[in-house]
Amino acid sequence: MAGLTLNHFLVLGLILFLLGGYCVLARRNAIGILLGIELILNAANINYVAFSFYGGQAAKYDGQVFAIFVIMLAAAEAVIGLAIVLAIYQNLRTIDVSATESLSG
Amino acid sequence: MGPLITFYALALLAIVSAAITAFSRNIVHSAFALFGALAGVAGIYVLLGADFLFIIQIFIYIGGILVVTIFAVMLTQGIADVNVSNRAVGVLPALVTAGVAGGVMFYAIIHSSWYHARPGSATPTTYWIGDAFLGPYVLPFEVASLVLLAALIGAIVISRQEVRE
Amino acid sequence: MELGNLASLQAFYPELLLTAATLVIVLIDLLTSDKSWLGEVALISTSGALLLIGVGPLDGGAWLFRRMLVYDSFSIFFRALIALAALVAVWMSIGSQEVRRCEQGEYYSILLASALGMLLMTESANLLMAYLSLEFVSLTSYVLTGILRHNRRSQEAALKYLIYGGVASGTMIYGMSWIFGMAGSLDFMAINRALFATSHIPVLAVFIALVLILSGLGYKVASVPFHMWAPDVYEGAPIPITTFLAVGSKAAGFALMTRFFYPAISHLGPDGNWQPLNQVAWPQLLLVVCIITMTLGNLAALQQQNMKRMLAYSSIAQAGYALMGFVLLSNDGLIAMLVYLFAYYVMDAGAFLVVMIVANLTGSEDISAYRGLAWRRGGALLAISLTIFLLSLTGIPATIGFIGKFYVFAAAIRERFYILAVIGILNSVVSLYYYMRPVKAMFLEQPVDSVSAVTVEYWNYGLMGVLALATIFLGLYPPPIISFASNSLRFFISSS
Amino acid sequence: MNHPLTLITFIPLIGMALILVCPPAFKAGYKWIAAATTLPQLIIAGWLVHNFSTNTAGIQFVERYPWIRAYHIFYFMGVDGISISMVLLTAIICFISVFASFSIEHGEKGYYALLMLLDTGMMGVFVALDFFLFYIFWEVMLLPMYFLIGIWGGPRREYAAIKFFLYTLLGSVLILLVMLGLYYYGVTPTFDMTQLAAQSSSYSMTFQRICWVALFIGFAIKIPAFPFHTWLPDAHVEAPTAISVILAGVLLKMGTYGILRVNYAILPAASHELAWFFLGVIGTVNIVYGAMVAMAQTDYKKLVAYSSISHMGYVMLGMASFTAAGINGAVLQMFNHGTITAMLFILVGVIYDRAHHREINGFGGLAQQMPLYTGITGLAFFAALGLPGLSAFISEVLVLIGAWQRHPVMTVFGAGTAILTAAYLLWCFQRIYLGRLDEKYASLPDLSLREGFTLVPLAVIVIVLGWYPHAILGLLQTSLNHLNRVVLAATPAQAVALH
Amino acid sequence: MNNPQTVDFIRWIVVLPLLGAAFNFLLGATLQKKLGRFAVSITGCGVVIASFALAVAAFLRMLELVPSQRFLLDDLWRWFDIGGLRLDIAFWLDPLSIVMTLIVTGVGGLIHLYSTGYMHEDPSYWRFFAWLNLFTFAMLTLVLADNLWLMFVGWEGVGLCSFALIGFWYTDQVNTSAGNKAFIFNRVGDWAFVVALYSLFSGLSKVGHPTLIIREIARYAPLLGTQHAYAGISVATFVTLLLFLGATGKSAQIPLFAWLPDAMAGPTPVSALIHAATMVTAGVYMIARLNFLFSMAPLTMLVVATIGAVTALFAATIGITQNDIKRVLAYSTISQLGYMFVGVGVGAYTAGVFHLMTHAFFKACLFLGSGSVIHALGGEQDMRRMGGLWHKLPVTFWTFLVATLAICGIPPFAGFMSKDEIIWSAFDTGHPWIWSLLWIAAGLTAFYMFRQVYMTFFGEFRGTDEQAHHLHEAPPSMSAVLVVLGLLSFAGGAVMLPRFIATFSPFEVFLAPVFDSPQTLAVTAQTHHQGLEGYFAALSLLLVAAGWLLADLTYRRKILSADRMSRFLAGVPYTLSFHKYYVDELYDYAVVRPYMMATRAAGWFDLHIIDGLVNLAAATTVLGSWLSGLFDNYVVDGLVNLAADATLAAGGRLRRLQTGSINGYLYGLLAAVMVILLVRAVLHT
Repeated sequence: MAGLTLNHFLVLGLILFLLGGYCVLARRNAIGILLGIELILNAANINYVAFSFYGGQAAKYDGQVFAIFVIMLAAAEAVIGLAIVLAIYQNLRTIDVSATESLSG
Repeated sequence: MGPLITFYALALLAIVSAAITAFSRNIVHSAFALFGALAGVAGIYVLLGADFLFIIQIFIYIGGILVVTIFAVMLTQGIADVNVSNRAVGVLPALVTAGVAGGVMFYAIIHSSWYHARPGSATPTTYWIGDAFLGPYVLPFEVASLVLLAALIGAIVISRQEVRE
Repeated sequence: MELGNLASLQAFYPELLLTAATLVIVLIDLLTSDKSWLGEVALISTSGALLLIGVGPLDGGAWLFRRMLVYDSFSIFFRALIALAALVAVWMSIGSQEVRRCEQGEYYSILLASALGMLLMTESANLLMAYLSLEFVSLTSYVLTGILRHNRRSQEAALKYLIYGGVASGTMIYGMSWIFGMAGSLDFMAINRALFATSHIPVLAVFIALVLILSGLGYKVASVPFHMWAPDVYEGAPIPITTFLAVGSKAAGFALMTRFFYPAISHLGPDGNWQPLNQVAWPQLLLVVCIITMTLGNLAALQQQNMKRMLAYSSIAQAGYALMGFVLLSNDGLIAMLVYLFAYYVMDAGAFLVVMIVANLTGSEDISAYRGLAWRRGGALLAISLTIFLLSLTGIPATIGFIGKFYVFAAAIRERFYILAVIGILNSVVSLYYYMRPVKAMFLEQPVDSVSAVTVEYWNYGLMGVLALATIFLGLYPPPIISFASNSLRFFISSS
Repeated sequence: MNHPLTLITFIPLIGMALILVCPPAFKAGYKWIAAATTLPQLIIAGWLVHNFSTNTAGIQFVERYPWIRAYHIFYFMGVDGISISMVLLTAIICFISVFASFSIEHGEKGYYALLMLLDTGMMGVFVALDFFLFYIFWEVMLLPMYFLIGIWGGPRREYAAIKFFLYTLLGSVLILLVMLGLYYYGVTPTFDMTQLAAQSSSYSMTFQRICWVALFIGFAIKIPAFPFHTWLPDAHVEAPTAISVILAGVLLKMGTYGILRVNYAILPAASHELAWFFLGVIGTVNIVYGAMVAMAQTDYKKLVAYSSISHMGYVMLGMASFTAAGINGAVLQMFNHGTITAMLFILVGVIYDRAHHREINGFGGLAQQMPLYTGITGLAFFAALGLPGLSAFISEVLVLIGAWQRHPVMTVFGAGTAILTAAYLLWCFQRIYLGRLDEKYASLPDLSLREGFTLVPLAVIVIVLGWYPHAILGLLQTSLNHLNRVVLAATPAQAVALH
Repeated sequence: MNNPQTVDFIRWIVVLPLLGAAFNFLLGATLQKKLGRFAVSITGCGVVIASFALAVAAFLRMLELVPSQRFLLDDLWRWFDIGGLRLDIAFWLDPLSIVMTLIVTGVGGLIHLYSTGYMHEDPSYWRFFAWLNLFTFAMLTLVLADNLWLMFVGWEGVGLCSFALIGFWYTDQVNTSAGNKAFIFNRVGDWAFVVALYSLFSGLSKVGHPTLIIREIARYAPLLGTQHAYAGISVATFVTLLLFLGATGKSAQIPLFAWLPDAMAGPTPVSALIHAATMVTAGVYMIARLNFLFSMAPLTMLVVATIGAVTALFAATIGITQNDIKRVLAYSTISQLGYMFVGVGVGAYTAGVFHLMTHAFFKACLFLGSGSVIHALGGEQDMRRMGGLWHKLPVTFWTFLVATLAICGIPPFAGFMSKDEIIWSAFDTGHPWIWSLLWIAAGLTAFYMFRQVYMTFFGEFRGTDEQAHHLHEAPPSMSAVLVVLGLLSFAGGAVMLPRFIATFSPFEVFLAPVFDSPQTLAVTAQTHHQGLEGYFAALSLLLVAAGWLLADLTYRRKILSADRMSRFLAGVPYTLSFHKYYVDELYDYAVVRPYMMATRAAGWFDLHIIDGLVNLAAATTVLGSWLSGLFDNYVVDGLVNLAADATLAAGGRLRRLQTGSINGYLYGLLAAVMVILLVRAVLHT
């Protein structure tokens, strides 16, 4: 793995994190925002796995296990999230979040 | 040089796909582009010796989460108006926010010393992970099952009302 | 003492009970058609859990489940608080007309699951466990928020909660990954060892990681700037759930936050003061957060017309007061925080309870619905109770809220945070204005409908009475709660 | 009587409980329960005065039990010469205000219950010697006051009530901060006022100054001292008669009492240094300014309210003099102001009950129709303007004699305001009571027996104290002279810089 | 003097009128209704007469003592004892106070009797007597007080009664305004009086003798003469100047005289008792009482004498043009009081007190006589509508004439004895200019007094027919009093004959123990021109005769025309005099109006600025600077209640942050993180 350092992975993670962050900020579609969240989670996962890989024996599997749990919880969140989105869609006929501003002030 | 080229290829795939996800004005495109991003990340996992995680990423993430998401997209969006389905607002402030935060964090990454920053070896991990789940991580493992159960019930309770209508 | 997986179970009965109750309720729900008594089952389970927490082994603490959890007096305090919050939430649910229209089995099982998640949050000794339990609480909360049928506000609140929570926890785990990268471990004590071992920690990176983690924890305690979900969610959710979130979820957030920022990344000095990581300016950051939180919460609450929303902002402000104890870096401050949180539990639950009773009566949560309540037949007791709770939230003496504020301000003065104390004091003066608005409406205005009598179920009256009396009694004689809080401030931090 | 102070403080609470459980069918009984509650209180107050030893400056009738051990908080009560007079005043005013309340016509249950709670709060403030306990009582008063003004008050009652509440809360939170500061930065952490006083020299001078000013603001709002006085006219104008009576008769005294009890006793060095401005100059401004603004009022009650501000200025000026005459005069003035202003507010209430307005220019010639009422008003007015032979004269004279020795210029202004006071009071008297009787008031009845009953005891006190001030001065002297010596002996140099 | 004899009936001299007042205040109305006015009269007059009897008894008791021991004390109880100020409620009877007591109770008793007739028709008869009794009580307190604070009690007490009695007929706002004016003018003087007492007490404290007991002050007064108060002025001077300012208020001297003419709005017996015979002389009494102190302050003495002389002349010049029968007498009172002040001012204390006494006789007689006229005319007071009354009201006329002769200083009437003594003393002690002022004033006095006599009693009756029809002499209760007072005016001066006539004067001897302190003697001993006294008396008489003649020519024989005279003088002095030199207007424009404006300004200030500022302070602390836009808005709109509004507005702003947009919330989350990081990064580098 010559030339490939931890920082490569961290920067990749950072870029994904930022793209995810941009996505959640700029999107108006609820699902679009959820996609952004997935990007953030993946960015974190890259970090965990990379640290796990570069972290030596002590951290060997902790990072990977964490990443597995992140994926698992992402799945759970996606299920609930999509259920809510569908419910909103049923009520409002749109999932544009600009329509969900009845609670404010 | 091999791993480096592989890395860059995978990184490029992940970043470009992620960028499409983030910037596309079509929610369907965004959703499908996420596929590429997740696949790229899965490749990175291989590169980092996380073979089990690679499988999980493909099976659960791509096979499960993403497919559900695309279903949801299909259910909620008429095909006719997909072109403007993923409206973006406040592009500039969002870019500035991400850019500034990214700059600072990039600086921090470059100038930080991380724990034992030396590469490990890529050995099969499935066994060890299985062992961990039944050993030190048994509680999280069990709790996760409860979380999934609760999520299941929750998803049902929220969507059932709509089905009944 | 580090307990293995099986040995840990002896300290885990409350959680097991709640797990069992969650499953049992789902099962009963499937098997029976009369679901009106599921609430009572949940009530018995939470009472049981509270009892089990009370009688749990108290032998100085232990690591549970291979250091995933920690069992110490600090966690007992919060577990008790959360069990109490769950108890109140269940009790209120039974008396709530909103909840009666929901799916009973799912509702109560998820409520109990959420309580379980909160218990785990208070005990987490590992980043993974912290994330998992926090997410557990979040996921169940999303569902509970969105559980009201055909209620657009409920659904909207759930969506906002979900998206906000997702981003916040995503940001948090990204930050956690950095901590992991620096410490090489997910275990709090190992993190502590690793960070204090070297003299050259990457200060900026640690700070960034802490800020990112704070976004997840701050979102749970609803502190500025991570508070914005709270008003909408509190307003949209059914009132028992609002109460549960405002009291339980917030307490769990404080527990986890304390456990992370104190034993995990700070050193306890011999004098009871904590030494934060060198040069990492999280105390200063949290100081600013604390000040802004209480100020913004109070100012934003000034003009609210919806009681729930007003109480939502008020609970943001209350979190700010509790944070005052948090930022002082002393055990005194933390004790003050515990006292404050307990006080907050009693008075806020009481306030929400009255809001629910009034909503049951009038179908409205607006302050205008409270007009002349005191002058309606049977309404005086309701009005007096709400007044007691609101005054307590303001911090007027002879209520438990005053004891809370007294402790927090005392700790701040003792640690020479004068400006903080003055700002806190001024905030409590400002808060009087909006807390008195419903009081004004109830007492100083005449009822629109003066004919019909106010009828309240004994079920709700009972709880209201208990909470109101507790507010006054503990305000006049606080030693029980004080000794409980001061005995609770013992973190189990031995590494062996 | 083993626990006279506990008894005198909490008897009203028993009354409150009785009123609350009394079924609505016995509506007429509420006021009699209230009266039956305040009477024993008055008797106990008399008993206390009778058994009070005037030979010692120490505290008497002490009751002290641990309360919150974690903060060394005690349930600590006791009276000395300063508080005994205030206890007596409170008992008298509360008793009378119950009878002044008989015209309340709706929500009697709540009214009398809150009145009783207020009574407990006020009495508690004067007997508490643990700072924490003092603070609790101090704040406990706010709420009943808020409701009593807010529910039973005039047209702008809501505004007045919340203004009162916000102002006084602002003041009291400052007191809370100082209280905590004193607790932590003394040699021994304590809330015991006597102990705090004993260890006053252990506070650094800067700390003392900051605390002193913060406390002063807290108490000044209650007095109310210029420029924190603007809540008072509003509160008075909107409050029902009995509440105005209590407000002016007792509540305002708490500000000056607090300054004596806390600022002077616990922070003597800072008092020595700062009083000339904060009490002397501001007190003089209060006197002159209050009188001038009173002249400009057209609302009878507002005029009395501003005159009250003016008269409280004498208390402040007397306290600033640090002479035996000044400081004794100040506390005597507190007592006298309490009785005289109470009379004035009852008198305003009498006419308001009949004519339903208070516009000074809207009256005239009432003396013809209501001679008895006019006579007592005249007595009260002349008492208020410091006519010799009536009580306020003695106290004002003592204050000014004392003040002259230290602040002659202020004294000249303070004494000169007697002219302005005479001007506005006489002008007011002339416009309301003298002149031709307006036809629409030709059928107003004179004082009723009940009204007479509220006024005559006060009138008697006013006259008796004019000729025998020793009745009160005798109680005060020893304690106040001791306090005065303590303050005079305290110089900034004595404060050890511990911090 | 050190061991005064304690006599415990003196208190009753004082207390009896108080009891009478209390009785009539509490029961008078009922009594009058049930039993008639008689019951009220009995108590009202009885107590004063009893008081007088006791005073006589005390006087006799005193005479039994050797002159240097003629001091009686009645100590009731300790009033207060604070900070070295140890005062008792105690009464102190010495030759000076017994003289005054006899005047107060004697003349007062007569006026009480007179009032039973004069006020007989008044429905508030009981109230009149109650106040009159209370006045007597207050006056006696003033006179008999053994310390200055107790004296001040009486000092203000008489002011109160004066206020109440001037406004006795309160349905007319003119009367009540006059009462207010009297009280407030008196208050100005009282203010000076109390400041003087503070200063005196403070000065005595500094020399180690904190006291305000008069006999003790007498002992320590010499210590004050050298003690400096301010700007080189000694404490004694400072104190006495202030005391004298107090006296000008009470005794209607320049600059505080303007209330007395208006005070004539009260019933005539009141004018006689309070505004002529007793209360207004309190200032003179006070100075005589504190002669040892005033004698320490030559500057004050000079001021007293000068003010007295100027006032005497000034008031006389106003008196010549007034048409109201009582106003003429009021100005005459002011003028005569000026004489008394000259007396005490030049150190002729005995003369001053003597004139006080004779003035009490003849001025009471004049007032009561005018009251009788007014009574007869059904309330008419304008002399232009009188005339020719002498044969209708013979008793009134003759007594009035006697009193007029007395006031003009025609020998052998009482006024001559006392007035001449003062005029002579002024010259004798080296104040020729004061003598000249008094001399002119004496001429003017004769003119306006005879003008009054002629306008009232001579010529044709100028009133309405109805008045003419009802003209009648006063009832016996009134005319008897007039006769007694007329006799006193005639013979009262016999107790102290001028030195060029008699070498022994019992009055002077009797009072001598009071005025025998060394410092007083030092002032009074300046007699240089013994032999000239008789000539000066003749000189005075000459001018008096001229005044009389002029009045006679103008108003009886109508040879001279008043109008023409005034035109001859270009009208200016006449106009000034007629309008009382515009003093009231001056006070109105210079003091009253500016003050009223100031109070209104203060009221506005309080309502708008203070309330606003306090709120503003709150606002600024809460809001910080970022609300500047809003802030400006409110500054423009006014400062009232800014705090609440602005705080609420801040809340409104903050609420608007909560847009309801989830993207906005996420911005809140992530942008906040970004800002924190940025700030931290900037700080880091």
